[in-house]
Amino acid sequence: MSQRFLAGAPFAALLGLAAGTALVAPAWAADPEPIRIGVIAENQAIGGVAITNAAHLAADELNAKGGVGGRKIEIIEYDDHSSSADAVRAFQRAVNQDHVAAVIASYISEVVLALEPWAARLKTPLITPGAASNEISRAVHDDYARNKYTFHGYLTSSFLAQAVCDFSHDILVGKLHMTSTVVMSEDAAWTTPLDDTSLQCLPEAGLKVLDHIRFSPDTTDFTPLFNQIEAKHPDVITTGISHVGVQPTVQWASQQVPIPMAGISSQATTTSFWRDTNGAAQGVLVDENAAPDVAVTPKTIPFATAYAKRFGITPGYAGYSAADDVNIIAEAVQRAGSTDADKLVEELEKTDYVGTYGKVAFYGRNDQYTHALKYGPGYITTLVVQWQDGKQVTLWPENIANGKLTFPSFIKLPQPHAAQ
Amino acid sequence: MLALQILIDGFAISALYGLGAIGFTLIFGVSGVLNLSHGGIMVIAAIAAWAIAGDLHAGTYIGSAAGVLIGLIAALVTYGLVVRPIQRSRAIPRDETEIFVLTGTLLWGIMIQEAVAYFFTDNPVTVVPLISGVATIGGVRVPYNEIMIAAICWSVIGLLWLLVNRTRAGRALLAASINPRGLTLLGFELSSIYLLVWTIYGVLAGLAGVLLATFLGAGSANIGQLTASAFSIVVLGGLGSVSGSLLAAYVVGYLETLTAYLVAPTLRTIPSLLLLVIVVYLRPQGLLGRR
Amino acid sequence: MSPLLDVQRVTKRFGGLVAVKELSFHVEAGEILGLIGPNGSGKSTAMKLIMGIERPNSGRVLLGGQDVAGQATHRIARQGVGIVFQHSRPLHRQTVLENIKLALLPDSLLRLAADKSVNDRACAIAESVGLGAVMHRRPNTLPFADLRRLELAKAIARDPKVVLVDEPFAGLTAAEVGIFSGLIDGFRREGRAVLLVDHNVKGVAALVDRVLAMYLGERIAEGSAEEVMRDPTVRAVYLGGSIETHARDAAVIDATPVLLEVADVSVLYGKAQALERVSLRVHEGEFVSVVGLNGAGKTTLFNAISGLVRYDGRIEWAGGSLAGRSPAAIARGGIVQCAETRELFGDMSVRENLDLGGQHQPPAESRDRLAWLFELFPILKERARQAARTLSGGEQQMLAIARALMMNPRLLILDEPTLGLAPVILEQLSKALERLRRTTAITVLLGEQNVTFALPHADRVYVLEHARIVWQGDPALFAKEAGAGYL
Amino acid sequence: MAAVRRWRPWALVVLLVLLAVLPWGVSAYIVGVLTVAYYFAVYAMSWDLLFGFAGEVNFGPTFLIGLGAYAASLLDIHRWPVPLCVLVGAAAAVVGGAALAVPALRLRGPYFGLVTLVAVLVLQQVIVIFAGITGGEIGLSVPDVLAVDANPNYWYALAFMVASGGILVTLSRSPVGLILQASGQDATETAALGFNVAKHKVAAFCVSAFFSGLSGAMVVFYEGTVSVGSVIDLALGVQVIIAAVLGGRRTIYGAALGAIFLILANELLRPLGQLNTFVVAAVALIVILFFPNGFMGILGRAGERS
Repeated sequence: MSQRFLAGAPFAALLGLAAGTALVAPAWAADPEPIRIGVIAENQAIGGVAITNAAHLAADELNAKGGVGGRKIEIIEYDDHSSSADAVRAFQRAVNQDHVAAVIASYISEVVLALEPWAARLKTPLITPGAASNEISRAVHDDYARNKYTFHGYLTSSFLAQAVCDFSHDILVGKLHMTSTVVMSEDAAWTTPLDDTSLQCLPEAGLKVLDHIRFSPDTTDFTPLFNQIEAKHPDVITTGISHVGVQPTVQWASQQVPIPMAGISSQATTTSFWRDTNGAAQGVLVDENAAPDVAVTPKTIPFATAYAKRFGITPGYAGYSAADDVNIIAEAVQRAGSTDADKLVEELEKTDYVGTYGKVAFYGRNDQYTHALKYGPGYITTLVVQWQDGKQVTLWPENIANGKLTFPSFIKLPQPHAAQ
Repeated sequence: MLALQILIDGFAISALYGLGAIGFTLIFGVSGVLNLSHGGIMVIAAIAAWAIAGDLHAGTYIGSAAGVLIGLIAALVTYGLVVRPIQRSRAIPRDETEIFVLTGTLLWGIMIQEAVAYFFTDNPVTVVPLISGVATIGGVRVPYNEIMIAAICWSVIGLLWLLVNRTRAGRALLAASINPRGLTLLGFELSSIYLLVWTIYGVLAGLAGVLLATFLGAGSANIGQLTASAFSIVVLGGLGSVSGSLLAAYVVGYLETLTAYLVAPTLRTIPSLLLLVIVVYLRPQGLLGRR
Repeated sequence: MSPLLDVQRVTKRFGGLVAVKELSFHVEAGEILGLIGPNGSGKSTAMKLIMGIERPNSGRVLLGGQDVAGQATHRIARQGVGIVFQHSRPLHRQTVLENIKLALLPDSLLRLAADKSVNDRACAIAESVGLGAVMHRRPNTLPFADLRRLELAKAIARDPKVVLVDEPFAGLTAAEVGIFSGLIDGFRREGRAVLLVDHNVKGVAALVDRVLAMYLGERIAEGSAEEVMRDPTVRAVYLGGSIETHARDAAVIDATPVLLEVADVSVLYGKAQALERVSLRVHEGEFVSVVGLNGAGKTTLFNAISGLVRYDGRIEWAGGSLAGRSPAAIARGGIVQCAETRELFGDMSVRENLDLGGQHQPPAESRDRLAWLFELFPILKERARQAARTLSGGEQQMLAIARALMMNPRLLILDEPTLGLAPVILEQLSKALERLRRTTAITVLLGEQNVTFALPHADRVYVLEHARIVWQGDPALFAKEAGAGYL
Repeated sequence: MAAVRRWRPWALVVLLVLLAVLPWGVSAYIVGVLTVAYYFAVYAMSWDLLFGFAGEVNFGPTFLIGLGAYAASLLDIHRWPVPLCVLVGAAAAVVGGAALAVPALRLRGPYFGLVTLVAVLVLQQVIVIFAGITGGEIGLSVPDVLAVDANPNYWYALAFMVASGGILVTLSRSPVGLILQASGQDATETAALGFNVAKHKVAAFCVSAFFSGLSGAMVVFYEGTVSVGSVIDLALGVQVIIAAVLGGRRTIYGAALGAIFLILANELLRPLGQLNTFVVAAVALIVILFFPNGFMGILGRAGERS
């Protein structure tokens, strides 16, 4: 139990871990101690379970290849019920009890922001595969010495908005000759920078923003919203939704709102979305970091197929990034030759890894979004899929498109034949 | 045009709120129980309908019917497993039964929420509307489903009225809400009256849940919200007063719709909350409640 | 010198009902005034008005010349009014001593520790009321009498100028009554003004200097105990005038089978002995009256029969035991109680109330009964559509009886049907009962404090006093044998 | 209970000493969990003072907690010294509590409960609407913390819980507590003894508010962040109530016991993953069904038997 006594002392994590390794090393001489990675997410949530599943899948694949430098990867999962308080306790357990090398946590900005100071306090690398708020990387940028342990393993809201704008420019304006839109976002922290950027870049992309509607995330009746939007007669609705998804989509379809929806809709990124909406998703355009059947990188399809084979549904948007995070942590440990937090951080900053949906690399301490994923050609880009008869058909970027635009009959496009 | 739109949109949602709240208020009126697992029961019905209609490919009609049935079962289980034991318990002082029923049903609600989330995730689900397509009323597009929901709600409320005012069982129910002791002296077993009222409640809550799922969608994440809104509506209308709850449901429904249209969707729930506070301060017995 | 407590023309209305009407009286220092009257006479309301628990609609309550009418209870209390409640609700997790200390505390948020003197005074008071031996026990381990002592002790602790005592002797044994009289007499000796509220003169006669009798919210008599007992109005209220009885031949009745047999039934309310080894018997078709003052135990007895309270002893109905049957089942079995509280469905119409009564009968039969009852109580027919709540007291009582009759009872239990009714109404009610007795073979068990009403129809009478049956026999003999001790 | 009283004094001392040296015996994780549990215990004890003694069911403990937490955080962001932030936080809770209680205490039964419930919902909405200041639903990060290391934080929390508990228990046993209990049980009789019932109830509410707010503020400086989910959400309020009832109403100690149990149970059952909440809720339900007097009731019986 000496290990425990030490664990109580200052710098609990490091000393405890060191002592632990030192003490138990002989016993495990035959089989070197595994690299433990904590995964904190709510498994009752589609977005959350994708993280846990993907992490397990990635770890097993690595272990199948003999692990990292002979050391196996061990995933320890914690359910946080999407509560920041619960997540903090889970993080403490991960670090002080289970002595993990790093933690992959949550897709909810509130939770990640609550964990950020604890990553600093317990000096343990933290990567979020799904949260979008710019605050995460801003904190790192503003107080690097303290917060350098946090990495933003998913695109910041601003980049997501940029992606939507690029797509709008190429397809909505370029192909469908649309000229106007209404921005509809849930009133949440992650959508503030999202909307700031899109309000600025949509006009540049050629879509006049007729109105900007933010609604409470616990809204259940969307009729008034759609009616308000329709009254403005836009050619398209640019969505920014994550807490909600099923409900607006279903009501959009059942009320036969004649305007297409395109943009961010996190819940719409998994196959279960089709079931939950009973197919109301037909024709909805969603910006995703990857699609199961599109070879963004050589790893995409193998991963997606393996995932679908094992868990029955396609990986949610955070699934791809979670899988990559496991790999980059593993590589960082290997390069660092230890699980020392500061060394790990250095190595993680050097990350240059071709993942399941693009090349993973983080911005440096002097960039605006420190420790955020690099976005753009050659790094991470996103693609846009459309729900068609239960499948996600990729339409953009065109070089990887594998289908054609079609909309349900109630949709009225600017020029009826533009789609052809 | 906008006025008509608000009128139409507010109607169905209010009717749904009403249906959800009536059962809640009925139980309180007859047996003095505030069932804080209300939202849970609604969602169980909704999820069941979705799962049976979808996963078991039973089709919307059978699915919805089964959903209502399962909602009823859930209600009866709640009564038999949580409420009745507390009411019967010798160890619990009479004047504290209330807080125990509240805590008990709260815990039960949490259990339901966790269980539903465990088996079906906390994502909201939707049941295919019994009728799809939209009608156009005075230039306002209205889904047939919305019209049907309003129709169903009101016919059920009508049936309930008939039951209470025209049938012997109903009269006994009403009498129990006024003077249970008197009813005992006339040879009515209160236990069977309570069973009856919980059965009615179960059907109402189940139906409300299923309709909710066809209209807005429902999931374990909504459970707290559903309970809270039913509770507020019932208190606003006057605990135990069915007509009061209906009135309150429409007040709240339209207030929310109006706010969403004319003020801002983000503020949707604020005015009804404030109204509630004001009413409870100035007229604690609620709009139509008696003291 | 001006009286300590001077109540001037106070009136209290509850909706339509006038509970206290232009009531005036005064109590001097070192005087005990008995405020008596049957239930519903407004005496308890009068007490609440003085204590500020209810606000009078008009009139003044002078306390040493200061009008305190309508002030908050705690203010009035602090100006020197103390009250001994009939039903005590002591703090159960504190000891007797702590309960007394409570009453000695100042109304201050800053006192986080009571000073020594408090403890000593509390002990002294405990001794003085005879709780010395049990002062460190918890209330729920005490016998009923000691709980009443505790209430008394709390009142003493406040050192009030005016003491209100609600039914001082209810539920006490004869011996205990003596002790309590002594304690209350102590108040007088200490120069306090005491107001005793009770049902009858007899109970308080020994103790009081003056008595004020109330009926239907108004003063009907005032004077010494003897004067009041002799007062014709009071006699009319309690005994009525000359009573002519029409008992049927005992032999004939005894020939008929026994319908209800109550044997050695005892009931405890917490610590209070509400019924003590009561036995009585009702034959088929017999009309039995149980007379006794409020609080004597009539209602408890009937509730025991109806299965509404737990009891020791045996109750047999038509040969079989009633034990373990639910109240509703007993009612359906033919024992129908028409409760003292009437238990009407206020918001439902007269007709609906009656229909509910008939619901266990075949429709045809209940239709006939309804017709029959409408002719027995014509007023109900007129009021058929009206909400029961809106009926007058008398009409409500008729409705209650009619509703009970709708159930086609084999035994009809009538508990205090005259409660709070004006003499005129009593007449109508009495006639109705008489017709019922003549025209039907119904068996009736009537509980009454109003002897005039109880005796005329009775075949046999039981007198219930302090939870015990003290007399039984032919109504004709009642006046002679039991009547004297009754007032 | 008598039995419990007998062994309580020295048992308490031993227990406290054990708790104080605990950090050297267990991993920093357990220490961290207990730290939170202690703050949570203060929530529950303050609630019990209000329910158990004043007889009022407050559905909005998180209204008070949230006021304290957010007031403190906002001040800290403007670089006020931490102790001041904490105190002002508590003060804010008291003010808010009084503003809520004075009119609300006129109401009986479910109505009082409802007002407190609605207060929480309104506060929640206000915070989301004024996201510019409050950070909205993702909350705020505060620049300062009580301590970085686990053990000092643990001792802060322990000391805080013991102090608050001590004060609350003393209060409940003091004359004022006696009057409160009487008011809760029978307001009329209490008033007839010359006590201003309303005054005492409002006071009780303010005390309850003070400690709830204080604890809320302390938690902020332990966690380093504050958000609707962590200090205002109804779910937290429900947990507080459950903790108090589970531990045993009207005992203060019991509330703390129940609170620590809830937190610990949730952690110990972590291996169950998302099911732990379900199990804990079920256990709590069973306890209140079969042992209405909660843990203290059970302890009491055990004490009497031995």
